[in-house]
Amino acid sequence: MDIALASTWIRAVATAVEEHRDQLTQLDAAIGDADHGANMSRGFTAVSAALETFEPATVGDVLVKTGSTLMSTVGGASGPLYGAAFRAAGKVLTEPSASPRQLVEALHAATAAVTQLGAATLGDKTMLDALAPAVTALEEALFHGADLAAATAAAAKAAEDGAHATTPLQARKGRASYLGPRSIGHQDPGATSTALIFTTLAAVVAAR
Amino acid sequence: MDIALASTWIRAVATAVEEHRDQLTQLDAAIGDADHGANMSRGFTAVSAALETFEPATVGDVLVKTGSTLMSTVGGASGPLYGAAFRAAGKVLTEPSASPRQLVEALHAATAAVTQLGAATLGDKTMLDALAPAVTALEEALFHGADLAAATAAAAKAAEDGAHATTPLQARKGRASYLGPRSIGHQDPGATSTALIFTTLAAVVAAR
Amino acid sequence: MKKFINTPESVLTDALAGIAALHPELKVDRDNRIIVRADAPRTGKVAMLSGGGSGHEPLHGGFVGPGMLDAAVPGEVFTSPVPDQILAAAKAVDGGAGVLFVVKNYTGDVMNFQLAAELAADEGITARTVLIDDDVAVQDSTWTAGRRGTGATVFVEKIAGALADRGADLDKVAEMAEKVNAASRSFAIALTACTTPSAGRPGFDLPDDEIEIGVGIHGEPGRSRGKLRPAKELVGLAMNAILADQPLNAGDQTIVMINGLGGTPLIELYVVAAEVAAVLATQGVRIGASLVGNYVTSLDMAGVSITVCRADDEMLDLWAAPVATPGLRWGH
Amino acid sequence: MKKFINTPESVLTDALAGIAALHPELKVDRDNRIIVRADAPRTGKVAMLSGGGSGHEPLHGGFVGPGMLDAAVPGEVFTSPVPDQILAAAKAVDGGAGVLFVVKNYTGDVMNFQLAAELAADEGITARTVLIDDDVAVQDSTWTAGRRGTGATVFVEKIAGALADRGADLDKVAEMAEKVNAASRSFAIALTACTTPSAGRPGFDLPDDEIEIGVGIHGEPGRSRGKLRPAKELVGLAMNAILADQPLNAGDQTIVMINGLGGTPLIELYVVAAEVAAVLATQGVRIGASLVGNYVTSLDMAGVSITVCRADDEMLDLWAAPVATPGLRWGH
Ligand SMILES: Nc1ncnc2c1ncn2[C@@H]1O[C@H](COP(=O)(O)OP(=O)(O)O)[C@@H](O)[C@H]1O
Ligand SMILES: Nc1ncnc2c1ncn2[C@@H]1O[C@H](COP(=O)(O)OP(=O)(O)O)[C@@H](O)[C@H]1O
Ligand SMILES: [Mg+2]
Ligand SMILES: [Mg+2]
Ligand SMILES: [Mg+2]
Ligand SMILES: [Mg+2]
Repeated sequence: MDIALASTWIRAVATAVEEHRDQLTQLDAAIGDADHGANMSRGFTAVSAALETFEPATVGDVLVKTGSTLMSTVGGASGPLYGAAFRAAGKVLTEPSASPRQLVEALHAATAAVTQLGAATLGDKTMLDALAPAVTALEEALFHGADLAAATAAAAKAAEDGAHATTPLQARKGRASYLGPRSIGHQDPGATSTALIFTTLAAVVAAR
Repeated sequence: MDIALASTWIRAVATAVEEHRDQLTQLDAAIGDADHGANMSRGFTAVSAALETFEPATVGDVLVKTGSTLMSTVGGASGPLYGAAFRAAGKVLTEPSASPRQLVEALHAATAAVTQLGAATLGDKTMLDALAPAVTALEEALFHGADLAAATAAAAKAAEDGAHATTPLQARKGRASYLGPRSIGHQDPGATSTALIFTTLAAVVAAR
Repeated sequence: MKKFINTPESVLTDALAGIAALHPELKVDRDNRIIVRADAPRTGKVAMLSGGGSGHEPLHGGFVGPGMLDAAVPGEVFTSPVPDQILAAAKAVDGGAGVLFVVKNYTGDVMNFQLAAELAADEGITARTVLIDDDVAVQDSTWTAGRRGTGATVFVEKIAGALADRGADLDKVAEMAEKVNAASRSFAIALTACTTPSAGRPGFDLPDDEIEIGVGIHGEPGRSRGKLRPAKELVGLAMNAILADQPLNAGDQTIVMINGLGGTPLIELYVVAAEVAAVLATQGVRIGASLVGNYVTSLDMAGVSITVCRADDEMLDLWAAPVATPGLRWGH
Repeated sequence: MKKFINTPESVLTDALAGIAALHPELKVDRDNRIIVRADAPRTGKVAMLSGGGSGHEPLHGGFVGPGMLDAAVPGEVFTSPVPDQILAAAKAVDGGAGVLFVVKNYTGDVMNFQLAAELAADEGITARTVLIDDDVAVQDSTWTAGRRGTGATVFVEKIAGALADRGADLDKVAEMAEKVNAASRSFAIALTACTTPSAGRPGFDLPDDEIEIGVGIHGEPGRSRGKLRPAKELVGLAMNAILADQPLNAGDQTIVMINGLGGTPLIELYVVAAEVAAVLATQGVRIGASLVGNYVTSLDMAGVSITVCRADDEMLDLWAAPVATPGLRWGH
């Protein structure tokens, strides 16, 4: 992954978020407070604007800028979490281009940042339930010799599966946890937006 | 009309008001504040209760008691107006029984009381538009030799016609006047309750 | 209908019980349905008395206390109080200096207070009445019942109340009340109709994209309907009506109220406030004091009324004077 | 969706413009989206800072002023503020004695304030955080995000704010804030869902005869649904939950808040107040102070929350101390 691809990815996420804005809001309305679409949209609109004039020297610069902007504009639970995730990932990628192996490391750092800040564990019905399996899938695919396109496709599939798998879970973190058993039967909005980020990654890598 | 008939009449009005409560409220909702049904119901419920223990010596006592009770319990525009009307009518009837001629006089006094307090003129789309024609019809019928049953029936018909005739009028008094031209096309609630009072009178006289 | 009530018939008495329980500084006479200052009557002080239909809270019961009203007489929801009730309140607060009736110009209120004034006179109580008629949405002509009274009532009760507190006599207090009323204009816009407990359904039907322009505080439909528009345009409409009726000059001081009708979030009232301030700023008009919140409501109606009072220094000074009521409180 | 707004995106900045225009006693920094006392920073005084998603007005911006908050940081509607914003506010009000962050226990608020505290520490500002978690509708366990913060926030901001005003140091102020929070319990019932400007439709669908029991102030559905019942029964339900969690004894003093969620008429709040007072009276519990009105709202939601704080004499004394904010004002 080079700087151009990273920028293309993030901008494509912004577009995807706009397209799925209502879906994210509806999912959040069911078990939260109906703002996840607006939050992600506000954040990535700001990110797009920020990247416009930004001159990154490394792949990491793109991701750190993305994370910092999200952290300063989103608010809510997802703002600090995505902010910390992108910032942590970016800090790992200190070159103008990153190898697939480095990308995996960066995503491990992102996962660690989310876990540290949010204190969620797998199965708590959060974005982690999409993020963690996606990273594992990426790593395994690469380990088995897949190229980046195939590996990111596997990661995207794992993220989507992970997001879908949150439906029967009872939330134990975030706003949805207040619902107790009533949170069961709805897909987690944050896991859904995480899946979106990975499907977008797969798409831009495939299109390259 | 004797004391018994007067009491029967007022109690029958109370019943009729209960039956038409929703209608009166709906009419008032259209051009007022949706409380005429509740107002009339509250007032005549109190009147029924008051008459229960009351020992009238004259026909007028029944009507004065009715008016005073309405005045103390209804509020709004209709409370003082009906209160004053019944009180004024009652003050004319100082005997245990009243002749048709005396009844006409009492109703003239009632009309005068409403006009004096409310300052409405015919065509202002108020209860007066039912009250005044009813009194005129009663008087004319008696003048032409009708008995009380026929005369009160004529009065009831005139009151109902008068109430219906308020529909195309633009209100110039009371709450409906604030609507200006938008008050056109709705029947006046107060005129409707006045018609109810006269149809009830005709019914109890006929049933005697 | 979804409401926190026990029965539609008991709303007023139940609410009075709540006022009695939580406001020991007020005396609530539940039989007569009157709310009076615990220290009433105050000898030698002009007593301020107001009332009207319930459903407009905090008006009027929430404005009873030092510096404002001595008594409030709440009628049933959207229904004027009855003369007996008003008389009982007048008796409870008259301290020998007379009673000022602050009456919103609705036929029912006017008649019931008039009958009460006659009864009071019979009992040797001097009562003067000031009619509040600030609603520019309603045409004032000999062919109508005249303008309705709305937001200006708060200004009148506060300012005349402060003057009464300072020991002015009945004529002076009444004169000030009239002056404040004459200097005030209001305009209201509703997004939804309200539901009275007894009717059980909204007073009128509004399509999803329509609003009532010039709505009354009893939930009466306004003079016209229109499409929903951005706040800036709606405020423009209201301010045009207000300023057309009483033009203001650069340098004029005002007291401004951005009033929620009961179902409008405060954050929206501040959006409206910003637009009102912008209109006044372009005219060079100064906002000397303001209120933003629910003061004269129409049950659960989503809507806002704007009241602008051209205030002289004395009015502003009286406005700033101490007041200690459940609904308005400062300086004590 | 019918709202007095210009665009869904500009609600917060437009409302801040309104606050700026009508409250000269507050400084509004529209770029940073913070509201601070005009006389901030106050040297040597512990600064009180709170914030959270918008849509709960007057919380928090309406509680900025002498005797309560030094700064409020409003996020977007129902969305926590961001760390930069919180940091900017902390810098604006720190008078050298440190800053107390009053944070409602929601994941987003907790994380954003935590990040802000780290940033503040980098700049040499001492910040302590008190988490408010009084909502007994939510189970408090290691398996959940813990209880939500709601009505107790007003009590904490007022009482700790008064203590800060009296010159107490950061630890003392924080300790008092924790004590008030620990002594407070809340429970909310919604009759309708609220509509955020960005979502444009109600957050949940409620049948005409159903209510949400234990609803959250961000319009989150509650823990269960039930049929609408008379006010007395609904209050019984809420008070059972509150008293089961923190039993009160005869003779205990309390501060009680009957809070409207934004779309509930005040007259209904007083009906509820009467029932709350009746429950407490049967237990011999005294109401030392109370608030009835819209203080912690959820936009246009029709609903009510009840907060009961077991208060000692010091807390009652601090409650009664002067306060001068747009939303709470007395004694100055
Ligand atoms: N502690 C946590 N750890 C990981 N993810 C979390 C945590 N809390 C919440 N989330 C995620 O954040 C999402 C909600 O984000 P959003 O709606 O933008 O913020 P808020 O909940 O503050 O309104 C949830 O769907 C969930 O995936
Ligand atoms: N000035 C008036 N003269 C005669 N009748 C009037 C006058 N004003 C109002 N009314 C009558 O009162 C009726 C309304 O009564 P009601 O709804 O009980 O009181 P309110 O208008 O105070 O809510 C109107 O329909 C009208 O017939
Ligand atoms: Mg959310
Ligand atoms: Mg009516
Ligand atoms: Mg009425
Ligand atoms: Mg949120």
